[in-house]
Amino acid sequence: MDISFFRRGIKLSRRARPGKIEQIPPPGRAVLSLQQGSGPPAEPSIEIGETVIVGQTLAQCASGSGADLHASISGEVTAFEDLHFPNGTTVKALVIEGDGKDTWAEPERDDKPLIASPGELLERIRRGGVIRQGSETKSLAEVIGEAMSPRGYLSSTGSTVAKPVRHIAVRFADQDPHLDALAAMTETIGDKTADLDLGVKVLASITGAEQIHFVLDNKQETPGLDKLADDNDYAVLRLDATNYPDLSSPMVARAVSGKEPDTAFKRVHENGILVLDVDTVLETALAARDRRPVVSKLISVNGPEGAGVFEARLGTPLADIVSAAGQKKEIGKVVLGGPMKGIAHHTLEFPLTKEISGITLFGRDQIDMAVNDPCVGCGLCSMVCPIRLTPGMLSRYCEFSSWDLAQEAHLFSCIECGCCAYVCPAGRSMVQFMVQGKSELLSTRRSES
Amino acid sequence: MTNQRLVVSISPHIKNGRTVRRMIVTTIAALAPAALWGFYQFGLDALALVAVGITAACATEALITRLAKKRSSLGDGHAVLTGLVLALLVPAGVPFWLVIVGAVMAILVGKMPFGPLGGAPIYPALVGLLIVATSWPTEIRSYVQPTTAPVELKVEGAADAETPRDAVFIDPSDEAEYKTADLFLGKQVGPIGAISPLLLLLGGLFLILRRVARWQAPLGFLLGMGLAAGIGHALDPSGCASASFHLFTGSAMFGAFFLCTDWSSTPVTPWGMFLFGLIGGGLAVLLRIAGLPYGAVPWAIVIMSLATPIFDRITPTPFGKVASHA
Amino acid sequence: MRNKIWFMAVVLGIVAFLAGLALAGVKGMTTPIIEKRILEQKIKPSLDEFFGSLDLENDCIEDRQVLDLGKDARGRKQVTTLFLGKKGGKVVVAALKTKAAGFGGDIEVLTAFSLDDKKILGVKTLSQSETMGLGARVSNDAEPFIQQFSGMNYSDGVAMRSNGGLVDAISGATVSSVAFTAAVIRATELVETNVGSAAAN
Amino acid sequence: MRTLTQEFTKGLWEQIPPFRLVLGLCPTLAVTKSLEGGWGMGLATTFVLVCSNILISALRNVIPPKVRIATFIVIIATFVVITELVMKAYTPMLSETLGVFIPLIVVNCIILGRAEAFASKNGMGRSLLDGLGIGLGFTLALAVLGGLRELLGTGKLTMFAQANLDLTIIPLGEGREFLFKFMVDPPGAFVCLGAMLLLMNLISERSAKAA
Repeated sequence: MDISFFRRGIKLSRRARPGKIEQIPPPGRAVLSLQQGSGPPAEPSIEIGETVIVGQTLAQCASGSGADLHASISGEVTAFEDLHFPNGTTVKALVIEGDGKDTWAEPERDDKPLIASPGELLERIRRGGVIRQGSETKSLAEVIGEAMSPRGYLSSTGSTVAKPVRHIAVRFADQDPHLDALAAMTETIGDKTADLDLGVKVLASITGAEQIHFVLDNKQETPGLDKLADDNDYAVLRLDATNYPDLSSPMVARAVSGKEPDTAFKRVHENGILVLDVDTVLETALAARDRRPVVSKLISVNGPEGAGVFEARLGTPLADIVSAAGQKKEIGKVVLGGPMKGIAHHTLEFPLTKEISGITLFGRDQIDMAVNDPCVGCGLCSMVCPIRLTPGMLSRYCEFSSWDLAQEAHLFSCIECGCCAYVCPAGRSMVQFMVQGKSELLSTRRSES
Repeated sequence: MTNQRLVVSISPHIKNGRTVRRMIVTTIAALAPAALWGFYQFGLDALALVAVGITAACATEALITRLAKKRSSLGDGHAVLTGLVLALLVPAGVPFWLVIVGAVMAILVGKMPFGPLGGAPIYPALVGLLIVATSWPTEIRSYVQPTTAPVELKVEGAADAETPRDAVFIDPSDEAEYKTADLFLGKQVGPIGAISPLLLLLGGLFLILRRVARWQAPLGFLLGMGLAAGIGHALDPSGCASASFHLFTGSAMFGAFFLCTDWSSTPVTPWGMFLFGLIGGGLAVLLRIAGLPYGAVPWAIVIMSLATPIFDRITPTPFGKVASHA
Repeated sequence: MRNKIWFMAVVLGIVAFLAGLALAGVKGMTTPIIEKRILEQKIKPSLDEFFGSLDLENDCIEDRQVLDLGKDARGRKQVTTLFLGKKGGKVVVAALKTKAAGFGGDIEVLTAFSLDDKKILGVKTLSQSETMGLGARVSNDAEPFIQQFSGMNYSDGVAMRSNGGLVDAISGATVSSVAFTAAVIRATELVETNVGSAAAN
Repeated sequence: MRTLTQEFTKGLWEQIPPFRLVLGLCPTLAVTKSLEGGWGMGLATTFVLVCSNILISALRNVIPPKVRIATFIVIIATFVVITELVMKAYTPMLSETLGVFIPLIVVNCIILGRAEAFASKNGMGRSLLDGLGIGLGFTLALAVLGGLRELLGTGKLTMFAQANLDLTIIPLGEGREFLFKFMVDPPGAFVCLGAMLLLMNLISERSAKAA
């Protein structure tokens, strides 16, 4: 049964683990968006016509708050292109025509990165282009900065007190059990445990975190990780990933600290808990030690005909990845991310960016359209809402523009996990109402202040 | 694979396949055993009454949607459920026209003015039932002796058969005549679908297991009735029958599992539902002790339904908020 | 001038005075008509029914007495009207109006007594607001519950069967039946205590 | 400025009190159990309305503005008590049917509303027509509502009980009092009122479309 008596959230079926990561060869042409994750786009530091090699910096973040962008294939920068994101924004992208040689830049290896100062390490992460994955994709350096001293944010209570980061939780499975990039990485982590350890230590050194937690799916068998945790006194926490959204940041934060963080404005990390995905930690290690930037990405593909976990260079067209997964039939819907929280896109002619952790494909016959009938008041949404809201009422407040009531009913605490819409018998697009309500409220607030 | 038309919509992109129609069909299925028992006990008359009730409800809804030039809402099955619940809550001896008027009123007054589904402040079937019950108080009490009733207490001047509750109200010493097991198994006089606490309990548990209904309201209701009756019985055994007697007679079980768990007319938050049930159950016993001649449970639930917006304000503290802040 | 206090007081005073005059006039004209109407339309038909066959010497509507019942819980004065019928110069029958709280409000009952043989001649509901089809059956004269009072000996006291008396309740309408009986009991008590002195007058 | 005819007719449809002004709902819901109750209440209100309108209009230049409400209430109350006494004396059955709602005419918003909004600003002739129009509109609405409820509820129409002018439209079986008691119960009043509002809105919507 997908709804439990005693537990909020929903139960999703687990996919069979593919267990193996397939490599996708570097594409002939890579399109690299200047914006990776939320935040301002980076400023290009090269000219059209220049020849680049893998790992060479293409664009730098202007304000020092974002993450740099690096070439993912070697070749010639031929053009700036407009890239249409699924959220409606248009961002400039660099196009590299590959030379087929895949020449890599020589890494500047630093064997003892932990000696470096926290500021230096943070700068290496930023220059390495590390993006925090998960619900809010954003430059890791920026996330850490925010967690350590929240600035510029208007909190719901108006307080802007700095809180030290006390816990770092490393997630070894995707939030959405239909995605399995992280799980596949965890299964094949064997030789990378040293990297993982280093990444964790680098992060702890930057933030001064006291406790590291490994958050694993309870079905994962991870002798290497267990040993690592034992040796270093890291806490291991096993959760059932099929209990969606138990692996989302606020739920993980509660599981590791025993305290519930305020989810309003996605400020989970302000409560002194940093929840990161394992790939982010590995990238951190590489950026800190080898100064090797992020140029490729693990991606989980899930479609009616083919599924698998692939490692592909940034900028690879999604269509290539999808056909590598064996998908041939006509597709009705493309979702960037998992089925619960991913964003539908109107085309597969879109390059792989750092924020895409999976692709979910639906055949024409598999599409669930929202019917948006009136709420029948069954209350199932209140039963599953992990944030203990009353989504049925909230969606009606938003539908009929009762913004004050919506805010009183803690609209901003909603994490948009989609559990309410998943169970809604009237087929209401609950998440849409919430997102719309939030943006409406924020824009009024902005125009008022 | 290029140039296809792809669908764009907001997350989540999967659903659990739950539809209003399926949930209503589940509810009807959960009512089926109790209804079948009623047909067995009261014969073809009962079956005919149920058929008439369902037909009248569906016809009224179809007519209204057509007149209002709206999309027909018959498909979700709610009209069927309304007619069924209404017919199951009347005794088998009522005239056909009474059930027809009740079903028409349920849809016309109780349901359609508030939108096809989801807006009704009071359970539509109860609106219909109470309209006919107040309009024809004598006819609504046309109880029929069931096939297997072991106790037949006849009170002079009463209708054809006397419900255990009426008999005990008139003479508290009659309570000893009714064996709790008989009452529980459904060997008693009463409304067509509400005489078998056992089958209603099973149906209700089925609903709860299928997550169509939640457990808070039924538990609260049964607890409320049990507590109120228990206290009343302890204080004055001749004025108030025992808790088990109250729970197993009349439409107590029916109310707990099928009326307290309605969607729009009951609260949605856990404590709201529990308190709704608890107070409703206590109120039902009070109404019975006060001698309301018919429909103590329906009335109690209707009264509580009017307070649903208040109960809906008892929301749990959201994740990460301090309790006092809410 | 219109905003001066004294002017306001004067205008209001004049208006109130004229209104008072008008009301006093109308009240004086209508009061006797109203009283007569009530007696004739509500009490007389019942009294005729009870006493019609007795050939009373007097008109009991004319020979009515007002009984002071003392004050109720809220300190309001309570009165009722006693109707006496004479034969041979002697008071032989009496009737009076009493009330008791029923299920939906007060039930008002007119009870007629035959004083010689200490029997109830009949009872009649003057007003009630009980549940229709159940408690409201007390207003039906043909109801066995109402009929059973006629001819009942009241000197030993009237009581419900559950209290060891002879009165059977209407099934399903115990509250109304008890209230109705309570009103009759009250009437018997009043007759017992008051008619002796009334007859002497 | 309305013509004198319009001053009278506006109360019959355009500003018919319970439906358009949505005023005086308390008696509308309470006394419309029967046709007789409806028109009786309506006429009693009309009488008070017309009398108070005329008197207030006549005194409008004398009454100090600061105590006008108090004066209005005294005048209205006087007429109400006169109405009550006269009805008790000459139409006792009707008076019993209407019960406490006759004294409650004092607080009927229609009357105070017309006094404040119309009679205190207009001449006696216009005030009379206004009071008459609004009053008759109120009577009409109450009578229709009462007739409908009584017909559905009991199958009868009591024109004037005192004169035995009852009509039995739908004969009932032996020993039965009610056809559909819900309609004469208070909730039935809400349902009927709602239905009539719906009807009024449909009609005016259609006529607005046609225009």
